[in-house]
Amino acid sequence: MSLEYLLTITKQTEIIPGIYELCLYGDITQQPIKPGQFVDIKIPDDAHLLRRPFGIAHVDRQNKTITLLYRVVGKGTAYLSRCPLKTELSVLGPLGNGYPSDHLMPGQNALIIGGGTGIPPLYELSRQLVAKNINVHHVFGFANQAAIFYEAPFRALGPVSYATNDGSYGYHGHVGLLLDAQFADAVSHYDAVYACGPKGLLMAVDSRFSKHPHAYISLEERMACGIGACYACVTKLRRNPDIQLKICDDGPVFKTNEVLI
Amino acid sequence: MSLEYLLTITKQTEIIPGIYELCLYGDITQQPIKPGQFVDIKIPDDAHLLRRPFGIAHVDRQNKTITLLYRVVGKGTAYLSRCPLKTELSVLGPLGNGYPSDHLMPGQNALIIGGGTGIPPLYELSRQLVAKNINVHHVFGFANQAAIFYEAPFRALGPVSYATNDGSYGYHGHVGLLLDAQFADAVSHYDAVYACGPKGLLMAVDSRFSKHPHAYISLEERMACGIGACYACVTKLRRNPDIQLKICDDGPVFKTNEVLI
Amino acid sequence: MTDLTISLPGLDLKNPIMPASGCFGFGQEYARHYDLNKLGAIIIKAATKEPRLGNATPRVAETPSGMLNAIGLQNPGIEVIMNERLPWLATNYPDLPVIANVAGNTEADYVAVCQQISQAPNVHAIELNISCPNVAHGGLEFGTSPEIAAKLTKACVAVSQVPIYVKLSPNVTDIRPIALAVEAAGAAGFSLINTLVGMRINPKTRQPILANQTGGLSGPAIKPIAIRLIHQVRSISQLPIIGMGGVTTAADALELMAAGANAVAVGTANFSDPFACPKLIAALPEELAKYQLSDLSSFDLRRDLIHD
Amino acid sequence: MTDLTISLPGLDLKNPIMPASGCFGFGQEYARHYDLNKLGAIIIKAATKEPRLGNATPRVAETPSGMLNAIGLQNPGIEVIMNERLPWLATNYPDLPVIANVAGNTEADYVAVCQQISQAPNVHAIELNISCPNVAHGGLEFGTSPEIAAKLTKACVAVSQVPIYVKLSPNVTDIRPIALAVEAAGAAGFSLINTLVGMRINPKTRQPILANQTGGLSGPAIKPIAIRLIHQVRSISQLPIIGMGGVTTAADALELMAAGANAVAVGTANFSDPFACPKLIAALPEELAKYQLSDLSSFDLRRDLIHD
Ligand SMILES: Cc1cc2nc3c(=O)[nH]c(=O)nc-3n(C[C@H](O)[C@H](O)[C@H](O)COP(=O)(O)OP(=O)(O)OC[C@H]3O[C@@H](n4cnc5c(N)ncnc54)[C@H](O)[C@@H]3O)c2cc1C
Ligand SMILES: Cc1cc2nc3c(=O)[nH]c(=O)nc-3n(C[C@H](O)[C@H](O)[C@H](O)COP(=O)(O)OP(=O)(O)OC[C@H]3O[C@@H](n4cnc5c(N)ncnc54)[C@H](O)[C@@H]3O)c2cc1C
Ligand SMILES: Cc1cc2nc3c(=O)[nH]c(=O)nc-3n(C[C@H](O)[C@H](O)[C@H](O)COP(=O)(O)O)c2cc1C
Ligand SMILES: Cc1cc2nc3c(=O)[nH]c(=O)nc-3n(C[C@H](O)[C@H](O)[C@H](O)COP(=O)(O)O)c2cc1C
Ligand code: FES
Ligand code: FES
Repeated sequence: MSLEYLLTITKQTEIIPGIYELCLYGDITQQPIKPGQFVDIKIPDDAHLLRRPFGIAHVDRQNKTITLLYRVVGKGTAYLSRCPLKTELSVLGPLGNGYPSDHLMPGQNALIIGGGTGIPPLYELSRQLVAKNINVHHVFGFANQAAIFYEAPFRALGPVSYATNDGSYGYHGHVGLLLDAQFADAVSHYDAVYACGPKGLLMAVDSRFSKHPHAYISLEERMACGIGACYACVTKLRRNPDIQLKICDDGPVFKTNEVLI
Repeated sequence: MSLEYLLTITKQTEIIPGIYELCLYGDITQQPIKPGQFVDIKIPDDAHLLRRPFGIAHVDRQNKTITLLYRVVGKGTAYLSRCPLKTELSVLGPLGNGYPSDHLMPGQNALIIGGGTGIPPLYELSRQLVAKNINVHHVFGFANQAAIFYEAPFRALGPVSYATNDGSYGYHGHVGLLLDAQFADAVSHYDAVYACGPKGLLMAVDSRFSKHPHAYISLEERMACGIGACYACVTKLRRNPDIQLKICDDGPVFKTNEVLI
Repeated sequence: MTDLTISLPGLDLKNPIMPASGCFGFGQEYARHYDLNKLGAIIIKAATKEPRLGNATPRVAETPSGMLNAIGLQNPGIEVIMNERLPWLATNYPDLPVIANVAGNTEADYVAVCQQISQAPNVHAIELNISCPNVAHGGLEFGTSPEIAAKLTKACVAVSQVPIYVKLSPNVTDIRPIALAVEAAGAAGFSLINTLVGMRINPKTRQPILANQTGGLSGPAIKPIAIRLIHQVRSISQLPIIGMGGVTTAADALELMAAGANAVAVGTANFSDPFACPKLIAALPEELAKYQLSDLSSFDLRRDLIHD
Repeated sequence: MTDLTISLPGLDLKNPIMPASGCFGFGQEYARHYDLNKLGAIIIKAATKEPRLGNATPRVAETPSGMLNAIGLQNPGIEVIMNERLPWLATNYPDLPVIANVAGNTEADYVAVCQQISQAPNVHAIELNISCPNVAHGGLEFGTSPEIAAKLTKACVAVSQVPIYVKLSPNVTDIRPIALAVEAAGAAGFSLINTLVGMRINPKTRQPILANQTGGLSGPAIKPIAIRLIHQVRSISQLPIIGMGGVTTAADALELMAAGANAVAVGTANFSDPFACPKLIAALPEELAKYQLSDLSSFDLRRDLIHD
């Protein structure tokens, strides 16, 4: 099982201002890839040493491509967005542990909660759940309507409830309030809950589903090695803060109530 | 008159192992460019701060291209050699002063002496002299036959005498010895002498043509600004070593016997 | 309209950006390529009492995201600077404030040059270079001991007609006692950082690339060290700081200002891009707008922001 | 066949390349991806008396050609290291020499850990970390004063079963007196350099990016500083030096060796490329061949080559 792949950019599109869809072709798809796992990409400029972690939004085994969705936030993603087609990228992955879903049976229900650039890995997750005949409901939070991306692909998989901070689309308010307002019975109704997004969203999910036996959140942290060796990306266990887990290696997916966010 | 141009790579060929011919397209050719002037190229990688200076081997005004010939010696030239077609490069130039040739009249004789990667600017020089109906004779030194490049283009302009260190082609020995052996009357025979190449070659030319009224050598030095502001590339005047000239700005071409090499 | 003006002792600037000493000569070369009036100010190449030839070549080498230089303070000497270089600037750029960088072998040298150069009408401030790593004498020694640095500062302040910003060295175990001593000696502000001492070796000859063996490391590579030192000095002093070290973009300039710098000098970036300064100045309003700011005043809150 | 072996006190190595402390954990993670037997040795993460949780996150930030880290010496403590980590290495890589990096709050801590860890059968040497910039106590203080550094070294040498290489700090005005003091105290060699203190600021919040505010700067950005310091220490001492700082390629490794290093550790490069060490080792013969060398012995001429 290899760790590093040279993947070729076969498609790169700015799907909404500042958000890019990036397709990478190569042998990485010959490995099992679980939704929620991530890749760590070397920006092809010597001045940038640290790799950039991104969730895997879509795995297409037939065409040997993976798709990433990323926002340009700093120098590395800006550089990536300017890389032309055919650029070869050194990619580590798949890294970390994905979202557990083996316990789900066809016909059961899953709630997928995301926000902003936490959404990408949830797309592959949703696809795989739907393929297993799980009913998927999505709850997504965005700053405003203009920030929403991948609406149609998600709607094709199941209903999507949106919350926007400014009320420009869907529910007016953040995801936590939307959950309170419209998903009061979610804990019992859903056989699995999956979340990825900004800290506030993760805290809302963590507390609301703290006792749910199959509720999972995916964390982000600044990383160096990406494989568990450097201790850059640690998080403390809730039941014993003297024990630290590594987000890159023990995560990025954790059970609710497991770690201190 | 602009200083910085964005030029596009339209051709890049490894003409012999380790030596590249690079064609750059853009507005720089709308300026007057004298043979012996150089360009200073930003390597398009943030880790490389200093620009790389290269002589201009050919100016094609009609096609708006300049041609450079360069050897891969370190990280910057290695990077450059991997840049694909259509890459845009930030290029400063033309910089420095070229070889003076206004005094030459049609039918007069010029001797062009070069070695290794000192040869590129001499090609444009030779072309322009031949266009003015000057008779040009070339004397070139190389390590061995395999290192020789641009033989046919130069032969098309006038006779070429080669010296190789190992005797594998032409005269066996360095250029200074070849000059002694076969160009004993050069000082009086040639109306202009032009040289560019390694330090040993320049010293040989500088001493042999120290009194020639129109003998010129082109120097190399590590540079930072390329435009005369930082004092990185100084050389001392022979007649008064307390006076320093800047190779980038006062040179790179100097009269023989003018500076301490 | 974004207001980029800043006001510091001796320096009322239309924007906080200036080329750093030694990276811009006396302005003449860059003036061939753009209007120097775009600059907030200009820090000229070091002036010494006598003309200096500097070190042997090679004088520069590249390093990852940085460069080494060992120019060795080559300059035409105070007479030529007073009689030719400064008048040239005064004639062509009468409104451009000049900061004169002063260096010397001995305290007497420094004092003589400060006295003389501070009388030039367009010299608004002095940057006292007690931190040049590339000369055998009068470079680093003056900058590594609080006592010597303070004594020199005091002597120069006594004779100068203009405020003195002391340029501190990053090559020290603790910069704070030096900064405090220099402040007590009457400095109007600080300028930091000068270069870090570095070396490159040619693997073929196994000899240093620079003729001077060591050189001063500058460029983006040292930016995090500059930020740390600016932050450290800001945490113990309220004096104005001209910050420098690896600044290339408007974001870099604001990062140094967030660390505690009041103005920002740009050195090595001029070599990568001769238009680095005007480009940076032009980009500042948009960069500030990213944070909903329309002037630099919020950076004056820095005393509250910095806890050390 | 190129001969890459080197022989230093405690360390007979098949090649001079080893991962640097803190950049390779205790080997287990990288061992999932390649055979650690390719390495000359392995320097393990700092060991302290008690387990340490380290600093708050964020712990790393990127800088141009470099990175800042403020891990804060997180480690499971000497007991777990002795009982689990070292035995794991001994079982899986019985022929891999281990260099144990030791840190502490107090001299007594250091002494206790050195005594204990030097008894592990696969620990061939100790790297005494008196230069960690990222902890409140027992970091830099031990490394900036010649007297304190010497006293600590002496105490550790007295109890250790294996040679001690003292890891010096680059954050000092003059490294030479510290190196000499440590040599006189019985160190078997030096390890240099540790990271330089740096900072990055988030321009949005105008607060440091790292929770710890400052962090240690590593990576190619610091390579010229490492070369200068290795060269400086080599010019005053004949003790072996394990050099490190920004090494990424075989050419970098040879450049440090030309400066005076006998072996070379690779830190940050492991993050950019997890296969950095084996790739570098594989490239060494070809790199030496460029200079018509088939072993590392010509680098032993370095005493003749270095004039300071
Ligand atoms: C497991 C994981 C999955 C992720 N998946 C996605 C995704 O699918 N789509 C997406 O747009 N973003 C994702 N992110 C965030 C993404 O990694 C950062 O936005 C990106 O690294 C920023 O790089 P930059 O060079 O543009 O920013 P810079 O600020 O220039 O980066 C500087 C350094 O900080 C790190 N950094 C900055 N922001 C973050 C962050 N939020 N998380 C981790 N490191 C950061 C960078 O990796 C780099 O090392 C993910 C992060 C993690 C940890
Ligand atoms: C006026 C002038 C004209 C030149 N014309 C040509 C040409 O036409 N063809 C050609 O092949 N080469 C030419 N050179 C040499 C060319 O500039 C260097 O080979 C090139 O800069 C090496 O870059 P690198 O990144 O590969 O080497 P590195 O060693 O990685 O470069 C590191 C630094 O050293 C500088 N450097 C290294 N060698 C030289 C050198 N010989 N001269 C100046 N700076 C150097 C680089 O510019 C860079 O700043 C010329 C040099 C000068 C000064
Ligand atoms: C080529 C060169 C010459 C320099 N000459 C001087 C000088 O004469 N006086 C001085 O105080 N600093 C000098 N410096 C230091 C710069 O002014 C500045 O402090 C340092 O380079 C850090 O800024 P930077 O990273 O933006 O270059 C010089 C720097 C370089 C690169
Ligand atoms: C993430 C990280 C953790 C480190 N931890 C330690 C440590 O525990 N002990 C130590 O002596 N040095 C530590 N270092 C310093 C390295 O061992 C090395 O001295 C330094 O990083 C320079 O080498 P490099 O540029 O190759 O990384 C650490 C460096 C990094 C980047
Ligand atoms: S990034 Fe190194 S342990 Fe997670
Ligand atoms: S390179 Fe700056 S003066 Fe010549």
